[in-house]
Amino acid sequence: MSAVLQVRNLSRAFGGIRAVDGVSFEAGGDGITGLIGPNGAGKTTMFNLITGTTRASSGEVAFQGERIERLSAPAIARKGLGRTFQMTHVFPGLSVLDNLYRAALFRQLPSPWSLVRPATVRQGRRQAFAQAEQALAMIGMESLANDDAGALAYGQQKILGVGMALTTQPSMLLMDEPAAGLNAVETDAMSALIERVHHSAGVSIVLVEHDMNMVMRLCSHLVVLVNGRLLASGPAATVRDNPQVIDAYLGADLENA
Amino acid sequence: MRRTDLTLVHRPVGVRAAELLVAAALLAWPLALGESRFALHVGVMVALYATLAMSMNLMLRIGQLSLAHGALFGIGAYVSAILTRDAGLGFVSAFVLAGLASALIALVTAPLFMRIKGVHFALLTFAFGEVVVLCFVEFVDIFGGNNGFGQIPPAQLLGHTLDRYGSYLLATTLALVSYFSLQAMYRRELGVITASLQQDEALVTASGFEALRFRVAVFVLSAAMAGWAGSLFAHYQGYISPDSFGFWTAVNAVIINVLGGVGALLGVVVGGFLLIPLPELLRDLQQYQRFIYGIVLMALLCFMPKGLAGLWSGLIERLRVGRARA
Amino acid sequence: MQIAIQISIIALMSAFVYALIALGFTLVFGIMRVVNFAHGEFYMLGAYAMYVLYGLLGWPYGSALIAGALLVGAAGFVLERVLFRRFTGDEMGGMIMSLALAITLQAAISLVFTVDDLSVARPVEGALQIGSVFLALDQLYVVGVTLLALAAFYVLIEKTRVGITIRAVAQDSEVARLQGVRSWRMTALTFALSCLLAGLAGALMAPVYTIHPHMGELVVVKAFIIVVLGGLGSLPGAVIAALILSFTEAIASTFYNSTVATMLSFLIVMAVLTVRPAGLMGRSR
Amino acid sequence: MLEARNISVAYGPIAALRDVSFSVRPGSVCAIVGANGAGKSTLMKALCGLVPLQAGSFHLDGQDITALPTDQRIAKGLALSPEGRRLFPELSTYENLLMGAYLRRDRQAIREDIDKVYGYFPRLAERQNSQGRHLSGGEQQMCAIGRALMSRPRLLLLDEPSLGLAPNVTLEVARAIRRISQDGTTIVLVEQNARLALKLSQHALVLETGRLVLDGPSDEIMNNPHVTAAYLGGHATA
Repeated sequence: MSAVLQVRNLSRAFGGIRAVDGVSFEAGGDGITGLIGPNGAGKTTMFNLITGTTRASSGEVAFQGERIERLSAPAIARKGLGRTFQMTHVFPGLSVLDNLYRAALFRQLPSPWSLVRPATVRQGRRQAFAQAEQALAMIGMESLANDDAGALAYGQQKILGVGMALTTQPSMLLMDEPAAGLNAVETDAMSALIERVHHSAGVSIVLVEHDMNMVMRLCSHLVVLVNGRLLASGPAATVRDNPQVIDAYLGADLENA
Repeated sequence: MRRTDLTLVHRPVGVRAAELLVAAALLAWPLALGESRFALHVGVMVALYATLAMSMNLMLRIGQLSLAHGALFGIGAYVSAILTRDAGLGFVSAFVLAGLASALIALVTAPLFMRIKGVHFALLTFAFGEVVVLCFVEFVDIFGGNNGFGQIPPAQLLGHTLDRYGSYLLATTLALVSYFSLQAMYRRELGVITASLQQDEALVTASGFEALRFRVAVFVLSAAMAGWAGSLFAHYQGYISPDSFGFWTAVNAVIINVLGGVGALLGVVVGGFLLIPLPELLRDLQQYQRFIYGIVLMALLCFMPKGLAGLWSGLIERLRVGRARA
Repeated sequence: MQIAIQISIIALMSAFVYALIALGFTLVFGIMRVVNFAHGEFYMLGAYAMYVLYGLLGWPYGSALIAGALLVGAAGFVLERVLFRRFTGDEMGGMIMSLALAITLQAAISLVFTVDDLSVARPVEGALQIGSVFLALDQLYVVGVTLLALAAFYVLIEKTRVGITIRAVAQDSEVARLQGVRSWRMTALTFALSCLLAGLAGALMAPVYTIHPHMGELVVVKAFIIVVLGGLGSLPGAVIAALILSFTEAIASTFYNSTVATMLSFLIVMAVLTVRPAGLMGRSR
Repeated sequence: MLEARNISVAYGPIAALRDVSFSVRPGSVCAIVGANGAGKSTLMKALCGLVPLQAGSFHLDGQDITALPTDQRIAKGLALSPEGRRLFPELSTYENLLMGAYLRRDRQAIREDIDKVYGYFPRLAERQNSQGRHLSGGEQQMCAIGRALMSRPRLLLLDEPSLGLAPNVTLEVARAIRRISQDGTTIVLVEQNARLALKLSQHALVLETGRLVLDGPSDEIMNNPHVTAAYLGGHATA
């Protein structure tokens, strides 16, 4: 079986600093993959490279067997590689359902040409609406459908963000710190949603997260980045007990350095 | 069924009827009140500059302040003038081609230009506009240079040469068509997309939307509108020269938007009504006119950053709050 | 040979004057992120200050020059506070405000002095003859004073405490605050300094060319070209670009045609903006 | 020396710090450790007046500084070496240090203090005319600490001084921090490198998602299972 996402020798330098330096890993299939590492390890850069937001200096990214590292961000999104953001990204002032509907609409009518054909527009609206309803059910916010998204609690906004990513019907979702800024109850709700998305909807998931309790609860595989380089990857339990990984997190000892 | 923001496409019948009534009145008033030469002239200018301001509004909606719109207006004017006077084409085909010519220029430059954002885009289009105007100045054989380009045949429709009222009807029709088309587009997906792009481009792109291509399309459409306005300007004036199409023409279009409020198209049209006749009306006070204009504009930027539209919605809001309290 | 030297003097004169104007323009962009389209109007104000103080009131040339520049700087100080500070962080708003200010200042000057060309008597007449080369003394004078002003500006920005602070605020205003800098003070000071330089340039050029309310428009365009070529916010870039532009212009308009020369410089500006928005000598942040 | 009472900070709807209280004894090194997003840098910025407080107050030597703007807090003796170094990229090392003494007027003493900084970090003396952006990561960090020292602070705040540094450079910086402390400056040290921070400090605080979860002597905290848990999860018993 080949993995859904394959990253090979991916590098990116900003100025003289190598933010991501020759990293290779695979993700997808059974189980959620966690991408972890201390601050400045290059995790968000890695996400930006995979989703085409930032262009790689060198290396390859393959998604479902197809090379995507030269594609634009929207083209990659339409291939079925979705993402969520570290900070909330919702449209305040619009209802929860409208937020979902918009996200779905962008996917349905992605280019100027699709916007000038009335039949395409009508069909796009219908499908977008259906997908918005579907995502609404998946994130379990039916009772909040008409509430202003900007007035939701922060945790609910982040869950709505996941719903918006789902309206594009991704086969893989990259989630950037879904629990950042959430309290314990909200983190539990988010974890439950991620499991639901993975197990019931069958969406592959790669997760960047600092809340290690959440990572250990959700992830079957871990990829550890430190200073832009791959430090370890493999089954979660093995990686966690790797002394190098513990050092990377707690810091090397003053006396041993 | 739950409401989504797009169910708002259908506005109350009363509002639409009122709009059509105003549009009809704009077209027909000279029949009832008599054709005042001065009023018709001002009317043509208001209609053309309001169209230019609306084309600028499209750009401002995607967050890109273009200082090239004076030039795009000029390209339409010169293309139309050359095609009718020198190439012997009819007015209608020249008019159509004039808009397409501006659109084509936009299409060629846009893939480069639309990657540039913010102040740098304004500077880039400023330089582009200057180059275009310098072309009008330099290539005397084609454009007539600083002496201008004269003897442009007036517009002809169905074999009739348009008189002053005819020109007024034509210019006003262009402005009305622009207004209603843009209004309809803003109320549909185009409005949703421009608003979303302004708020959160990363999110829109992550949903699979081709933001760059969309911007290119908007620039092209906006350029076509400017070109068409320019064509009518040329045929109405009969004479054009490079200084009508420079930097300040684009700035005026921006200023009309600032006065009206970028967020409301109606505000932009009203802004045109207020600003364009000023120079004509204050002719006796000409030396004070620009000074007052500048002072008013600075005050506006300081105290009314959302323009007339903002003032209007603020007023309604205040009335509503007042009523709720009472 | 003779032509070459005369062209060089004219080119040097305009290069130094352009540099004075462009330095202020780029300094303001660097620290306030405002593209100040009204910058040319401060140049114009400097020329009119000279007309009043030296031409009408008969002040001595030197005092009129200094007083004129200081007056324009003071005007800048006030206008920063009243008009521009509210647009901190809003590049577009600041730019539109500068356009409105440009309109107002031009109109105000037209109201007071009419739109006619005015002239100011030259402080020095005659020419210096070296071999077969004649050099107009007033032009040499401008070259000398601008060179002096540029040197003073260089020392101020590079060597003094205020200069270091101005650069620090432009580079990272938050960290500058962490050192105890009240950054709004530096902003006001910088805007005033920028206006002072433009005013000085205008005052210097008043006797050389005729003065009129729109004289700032052309100059701000030159400053704009220089600043884009040199990199928005870059001081050495501005000086080098000013030299390149003036010499190219002088040569091109002597042997070819000044419209083509200007067109060419705008095309280069466009190329730079699309390929390297940070300018030839600037760096992207 | 420093007392923080019930500090809460929020960015919009996100609570970054919730009801954090602690105090720092004069002459000591106080470490603040915790994973990413725990609120450490927010605490530093709040202390310097760069982000507004939602609730709570800071007292420096018994004096309430909560309402003071940044420059007056600096004048009262605070100095921060910010996360990510943040040197002025186009100023030289020397000028960066000079900026640190912005509020001082005693030229002669400033000159001496620059030499003192070069004493802590001899490498900076060799590079005093290089622009900030041309320095290596370690040199930038040294310069940032030096810049903070130039205001002769009574309380020096160091935000992530080991971030992105090679182990041997980290060690060099760590030794300098120890010397600065021995010379009498009170230090608050924010670190992700918990072992290093706990070694350098006498007292430590552990932050977790904006809350203070541990507060005590560093050697005790070093052996607390909760610390490992905060970083690697799973083993938490608290």
